[in-house]
Amino acid sequence: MAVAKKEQELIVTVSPHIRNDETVSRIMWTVSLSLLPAFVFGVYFFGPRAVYVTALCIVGAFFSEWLVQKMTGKEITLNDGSAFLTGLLLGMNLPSSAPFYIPLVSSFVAVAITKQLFGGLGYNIFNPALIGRAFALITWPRAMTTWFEPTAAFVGLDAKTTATPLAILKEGGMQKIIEIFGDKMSLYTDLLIGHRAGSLGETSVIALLIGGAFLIYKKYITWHIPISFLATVALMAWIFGGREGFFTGDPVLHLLSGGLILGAFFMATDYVTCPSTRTGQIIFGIGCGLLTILIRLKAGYPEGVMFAILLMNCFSPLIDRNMKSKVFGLAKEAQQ
Amino acid sequence: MSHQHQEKVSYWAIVKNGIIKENTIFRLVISLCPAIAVTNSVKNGFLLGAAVVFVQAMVNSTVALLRNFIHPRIRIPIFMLIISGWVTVVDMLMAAYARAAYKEIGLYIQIIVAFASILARAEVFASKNKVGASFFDGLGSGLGFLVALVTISFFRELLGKGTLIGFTIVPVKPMLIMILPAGGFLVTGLLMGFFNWIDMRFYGGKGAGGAGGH
Amino acid sequence: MQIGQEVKKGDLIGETTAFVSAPVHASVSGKVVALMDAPNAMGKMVPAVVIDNNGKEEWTQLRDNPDYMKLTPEELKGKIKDAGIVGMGGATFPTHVKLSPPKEKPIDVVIINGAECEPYLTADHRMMVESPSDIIEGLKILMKVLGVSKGYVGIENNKPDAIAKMKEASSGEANIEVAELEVKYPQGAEKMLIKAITDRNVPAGGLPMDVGVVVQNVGTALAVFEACRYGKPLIERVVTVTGLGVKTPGNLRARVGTPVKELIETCGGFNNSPAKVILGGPMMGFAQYTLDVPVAKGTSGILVMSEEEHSTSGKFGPCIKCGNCIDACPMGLMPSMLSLLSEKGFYEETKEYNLLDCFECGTCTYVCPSKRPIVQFVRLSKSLIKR
Amino acid sequence: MTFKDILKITMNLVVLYLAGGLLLAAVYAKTSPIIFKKNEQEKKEALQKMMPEADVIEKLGDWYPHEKHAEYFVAKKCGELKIKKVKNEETGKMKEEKECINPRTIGYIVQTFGKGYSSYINILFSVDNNFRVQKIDILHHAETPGLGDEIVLDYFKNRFKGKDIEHLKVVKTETTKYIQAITGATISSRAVAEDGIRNGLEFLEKALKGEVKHEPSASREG
Repeated sequence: MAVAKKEQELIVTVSPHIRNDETVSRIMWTVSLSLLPAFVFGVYFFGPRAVYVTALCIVGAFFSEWLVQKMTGKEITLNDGSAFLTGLLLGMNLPSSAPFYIPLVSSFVAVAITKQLFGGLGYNIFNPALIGRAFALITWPRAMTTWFEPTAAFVGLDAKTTATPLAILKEGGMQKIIEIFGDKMSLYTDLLIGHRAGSLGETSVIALLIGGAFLIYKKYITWHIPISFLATVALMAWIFGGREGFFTGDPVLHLLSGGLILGAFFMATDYVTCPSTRTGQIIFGIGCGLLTILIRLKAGYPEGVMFAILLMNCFSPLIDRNMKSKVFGLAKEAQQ
Repeated sequence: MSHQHQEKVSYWAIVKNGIIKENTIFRLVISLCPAIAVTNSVKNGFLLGAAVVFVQAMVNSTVALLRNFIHPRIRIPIFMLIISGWVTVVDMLMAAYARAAYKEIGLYIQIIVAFASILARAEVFASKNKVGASFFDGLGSGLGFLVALVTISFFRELLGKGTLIGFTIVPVKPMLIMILPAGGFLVTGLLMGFFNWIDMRFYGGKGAGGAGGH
Repeated sequence: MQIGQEVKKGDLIGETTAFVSAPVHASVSGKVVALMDAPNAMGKMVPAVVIDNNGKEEWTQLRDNPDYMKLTPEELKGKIKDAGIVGMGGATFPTHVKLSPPKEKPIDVVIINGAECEPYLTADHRMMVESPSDIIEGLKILMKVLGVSKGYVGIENNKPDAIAKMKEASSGEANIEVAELEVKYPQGAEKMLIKAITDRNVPAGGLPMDVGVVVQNVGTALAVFEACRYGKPLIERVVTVTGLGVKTPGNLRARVGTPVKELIETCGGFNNSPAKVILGGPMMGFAQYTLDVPVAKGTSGILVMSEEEHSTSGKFGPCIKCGNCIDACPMGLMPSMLSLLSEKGFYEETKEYNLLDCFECGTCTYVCPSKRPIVQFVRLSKSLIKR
Repeated sequence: MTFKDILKITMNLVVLYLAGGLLLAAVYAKTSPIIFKKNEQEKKEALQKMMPEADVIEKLGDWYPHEKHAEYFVAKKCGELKIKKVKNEETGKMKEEKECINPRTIGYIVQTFGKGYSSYINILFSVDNNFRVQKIDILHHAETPGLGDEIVLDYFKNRFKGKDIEHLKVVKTETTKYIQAITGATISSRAVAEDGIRNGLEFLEKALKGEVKHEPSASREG
């Protein structure tokens, strides 16, 4: 046994000498996978256009990532899955009626401007997919608020357009919604399954919850942001949501409609743009919830999840800075 | 960078310096508020730029004329007095003789008083140089501001309204965000990046850096 | 010491007058052939005495003392000091120093650390299974020295055999308790162990004695017993030789000073293609460039890792702020921020994130999905900040 | 600081403020009459545009929608319009002056404010004797470009023609009976039609019936 011979080949590095097998690309692809059920439901309700819009987003995201990395002479990192995930999330946040240029331009804004110009993966301040959507919403407000009726998806080009439940709520109040959906029970059922107008991936609450539960089970996200976000929305909707006075709002309606579930489980929990500490995440979630309800009830837009998350993204570094995790041994001293 | 220009420096060089090397918006990065606020159409950008050229040239000349008379302790208040005086003059003249233009940008004329660029030129150049040089420096930096505003508004109007100076180029409204404030930030930032890139690529990045201001 | 001098096992070959240090004894009998500098586990050159083993295994005069429990604490402490006993978990802090707390810090608990300090290592485990009563005796001596009435043995609950043995050995002792601990790295770190067993928080920057606790390794307890009972100095220890790169892994009782090469050969030599040889554990151990490094008093393991087993800290990605390292950090720090600040050169700012509380356990680096060398960044900051 | 410094600073300030004041005074003296005249003229033209057939437009009073100062006017047509030549006493030039004989009211012009999406929209509208809207004009607004700012476009303004108080109601579906909202800008549409014009019309009717107390305008300014 030539032990000595081996010596030259020994690798000398500093500790630790072992790593677990988690990688960034595995995280990205797993999150993408968890969006699959919601996407399938979106395709079921909104038809081939859903696939078309999402595919354009993903292509646009890949192209933008490639372009900027090529131009800046960086390593091309298309296979880490982050561009794919951004494209997919963006697609799921667009209405299925979006004309071809919306997915393309907004995915460029999302990946090239929001992410790559700020330094690439890990350095962006804002959630790229949401900035892409915000850009599209402000730039093409009409196209971005034209919703196809879910049942008309397979009929063809002359799909009927309709309003989202939150838009109806804002315009006509609770009676109007119940008038349209029948009764409260069928309203809730429709919302839960996703049989309503909206962005193509945000409608099916059930499918989104399956994906969210999968992510929590895989420990890729924790309960902190989604639960504090949803709880705040529910509480605030109950207190301030009603037109008859305090404590008359319908929290269930607010929870099930809009992009709330998609936002709370998949957008607000974006690693890069949310706080890293648990306390910070709870504050972040509560902030998102408050802003969402504020926008839904008081501002011009019927839905506020997107702007709420983007606004809270600004505060993430600040929250992290002030909510440093409790250093072992210091905690007790501070309490005394 | 020294502003103690000698006599031999030509007036043209001073003007060019103001337009390119020390461009208010793209190089010195000051007076960004108006660069974003009024640039949603080329017409507005040009009008405000023109007003600034006039105010800057007059302020610089006045400051240079009085530079040996002003006590250094109170120079900033005196500069402000001179600036606000000239701005008021422009405001009243426009209100009386250029009604159409005044209706468009009258609101912004009065805030020229608060432009950092004007006070900055008065302080760094006019208070140390002769009247002639100062006048041309004011002209140059005013023109630089004008050029920047027109450049920004060119892209914003074209992308946001599909028009240029009011004439329709593209028959649809392509990107609404461009004529909103957000578009102002985007275009200004991207242009700034573009000019920085040119500077680094072709001139080795020797241009002036700058600090923000409004 | 002089070249040519004959020594016997246990002879004092290195003496010290400094307070925080311990004497060194010959681990073989034979002739001193060289006084030179040799590499230690960290790769530093340190003074060494080279003894040519004459194979006679002659012991120096040992003072057997069956009535060791009747000695006064001061006498016991003297014996521990003379035996050159140090912390055998890896830190090699002289034991007698640990046993001399300042008056204003009364100690009321002694803990024997049976939680293996790193994955892969099983030396402590074997010792507890093989000589439980000696360890308990060692603990009793430690308790007597410190005048403490409560002793614990902390063992992770994935070692039921060791727990059973230790419980059996301590069954007669009312004031000794075997504590079963959750399995997690770094459970064997002093502060974590104290928290788990006594629920006391050692203040940041403080020592266990600040909360009235002294922690000793299993091996140390054994050595204490042997020193007090038989007068045996610390010249050997149990070393785990393991990893996919070694043929027959196992725990060896090895003399201090044995070259690593010989231990590996004893275990059947290398298996397929060893990539790295590490002294200590995989998380905090030191990769070696030569196999001539000797086993030291603190060498708890020799880890021979194969190509597929180890990781080189080569290419790494940007921090995606997933927070895995924050969850993992036993000290409750924010390793992500420490690494980011260090990466960008903000070394002073890392102090704001409690850089100095990091004991470099490496957990953050282990869990990082971007494979960032977080610990290395921490070490860089530590070396560059003004303290 | 020496006495000399103090003296110099005082001198600086006195001289420069005097000079500046004189310059401004001179420019003001020259421009202010022109500005005043042009403002008046523009206002008159704006009102005239609201009711081109009117010969005389007179101010009836002030009112304060959303705590903002607004005015309302009556538009009259003359039975006969006499044109006299009058000598201007100051300049000595001859000037034409109209005299209105047998005026009859043909409508009203009201300035009003509506709370829009991001601004208070300053609106001018005219109604005929039956309180049906004739014309509307948006004097000032800061609504969202591309959406709310379409309130200034003719297609929207034309939707108001002939509407009375009952039909000044915004609906989102296609309609000619009521006011059809601008797609995607319901709030701005509503601000103009309901908060602005309908409110103004209600006020006008009350004011003409004498139900409105005239508040001293001074306390409401600013």
